[in-house]
Amino acid sequence: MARVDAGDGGFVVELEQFQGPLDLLLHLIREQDIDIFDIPIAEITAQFLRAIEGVEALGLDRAGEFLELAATLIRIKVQLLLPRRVDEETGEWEDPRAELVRRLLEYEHFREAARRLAEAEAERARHFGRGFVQARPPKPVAAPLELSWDDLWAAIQRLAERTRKPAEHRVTRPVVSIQEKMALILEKLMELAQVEFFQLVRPFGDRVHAVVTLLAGLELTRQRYVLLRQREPFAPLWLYRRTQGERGGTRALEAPPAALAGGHAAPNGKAVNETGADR
Amino acid sequence: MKPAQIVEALLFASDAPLTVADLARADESLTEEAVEAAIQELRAEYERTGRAFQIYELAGGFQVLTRPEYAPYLDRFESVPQTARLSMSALEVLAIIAYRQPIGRAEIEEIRGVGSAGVLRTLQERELIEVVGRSEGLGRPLLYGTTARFLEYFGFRSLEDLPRPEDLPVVLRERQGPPPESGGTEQTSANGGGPP
Amino acid sequence: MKPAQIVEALLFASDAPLTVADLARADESLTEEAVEAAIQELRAEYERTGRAFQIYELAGGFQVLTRPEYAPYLDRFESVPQTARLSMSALEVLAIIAYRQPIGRAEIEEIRGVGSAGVLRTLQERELIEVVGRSEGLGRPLLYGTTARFLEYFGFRSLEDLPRPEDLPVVLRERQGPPPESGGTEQTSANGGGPP
Repeated sequence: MARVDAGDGGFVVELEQFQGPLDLLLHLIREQDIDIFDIPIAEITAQFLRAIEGVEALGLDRAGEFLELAATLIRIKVQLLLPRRVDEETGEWEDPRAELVRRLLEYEHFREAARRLAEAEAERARHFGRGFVQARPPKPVAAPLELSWDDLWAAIQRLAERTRKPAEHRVTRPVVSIQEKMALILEKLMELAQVEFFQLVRPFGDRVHAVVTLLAGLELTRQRYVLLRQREPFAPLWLYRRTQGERGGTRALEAPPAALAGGHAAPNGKAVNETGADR
Repeated sequence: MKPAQIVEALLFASDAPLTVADLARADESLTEEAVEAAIQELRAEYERTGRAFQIYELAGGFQVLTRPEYAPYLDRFESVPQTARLSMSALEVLAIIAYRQPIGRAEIEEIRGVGSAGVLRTLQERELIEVVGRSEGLGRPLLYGTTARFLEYFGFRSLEDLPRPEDLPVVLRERQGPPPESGGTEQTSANGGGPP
Repeated sequence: MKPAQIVEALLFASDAPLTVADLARADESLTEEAVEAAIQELRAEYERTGRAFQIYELAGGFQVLTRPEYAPYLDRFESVPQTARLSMSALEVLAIIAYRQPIGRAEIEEIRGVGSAGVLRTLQERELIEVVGRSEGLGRPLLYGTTARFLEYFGFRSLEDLPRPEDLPVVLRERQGPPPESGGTEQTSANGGGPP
């Protein structure tokens, strides 16, 4: 499962072999000798999304982690399509990729440290201590106990931390699949010609739902069932129904005036970008 | 690698006494005769170089042990008080029992999400907890409570002295009404509460 | 009885590293200097007589272990205890804790991009990490650090023996101000830092 033959890239990844989304992303970058300080986000995002197809099979918690990074990549991709913002003080371009690069390098640092530890572990495992040390009959008396209330209190706190978490997960993270969200979007668009993204997510009020709904929207865009439009980053994201006839073409039904140009800058100067159609 | 060196490494690291046949399995080149010769060679060498250990033949086979004349040093070494500490798991179970006593194993394991039988035994050996009764529930499981020794350790006069701060975790707060899981945890024997 | 013989007897009777101070407690005649000299003497003797074991410095103490070249013979013996290797996730979490200790769970998860509660628990059970305090931050989360057992397990004398950060891939300084996306990257230390 989760095996990908990238038609263009020509490499294959097994999702299970990765420690998490950063590990996978780093693999895609390093495998292709990509300059980490100049990541071609559109290309890498497409590869990443292909690699995590079938991610649900990993179970919900792990799937959510991969989907979260997918959402981050998509957001960076969108930001890169906008006119460059320049920092007023330094006069430098604020690269939307900077934080991701910092995280990747930090993760790579520790991943390498972990590999060095594995080497040390293997080397140490070649030394054996005394297996059997009963030189004389063992002493029946146990060592006196050292115990303080602080110790016990630390245990109580740890218990509290541990017993609290799983309950939250159980309540707030029901199983979500992309298919389910695709159905939800199409159902909404039977009634309405357009729907705002957060109306689809709000009833669930959870980050995993948001990410999966976004991915479902992207998938439907790719299949030309819907159009996904956003005026600018952080502006409301709208999904538009496409009619049967239009599915052959590219024009959206009832697209807002600003989006009609179809380009990345509208006549009024406001940025408009189209998300989706990754391939 | 000489046969004597291989035999030495094995005797040193093994968890149990090894027979000549066991030792000969370590390498294709080793025969039982070679192993016996190696043991004799090592014994003579340990004797000659004044090693503090020797190879002894016991019922189960051969074993490296410290020579008896060093026992006083080892005793002395061990008699210097070294204190033992409870593991994090043991502390957790102790905390649960202290606040929720009388309580059965199943309930403790439910709270912690892991098996706790070994830890309960350790705490009983340390005389920090004891069986205080049996539940009325299915199988009449044992119920645990803390001991007088437990109170001594922490300098409490009675369980009333246990701190009950605001941030005491929910799982350690006393239950209102019947417990959610088993039927009833009524005790048969004396109270699990205060020290006897 | 020569000091070297007493020290040898103690090292052979222990299955964990002993510090110089531990060893010196065995007899009034032993000073820490005498113990150190004895260890050097024994090491040279083991070398010269081709013993299959040697005295290694681990976690601030000394322990007799077999030499690595005998591992192939020992690996096939069931009576020689072997420990299960750590998973890559466990090694990642350990590496982060080793270099950034004391560190809380949220920060570890931020660096790895994945949940790490289960791994932390495993590492605590194997006594490779322990709770060393609490952060001043919101909810006063627990902070973790490595144990002496960690050093022993990896064959390190101290945290100084960890791979030097300069030999690992570079870490950028953290950007100023809040990150553009989640805002969840609250980090206290800026770079990979060395072991404390």
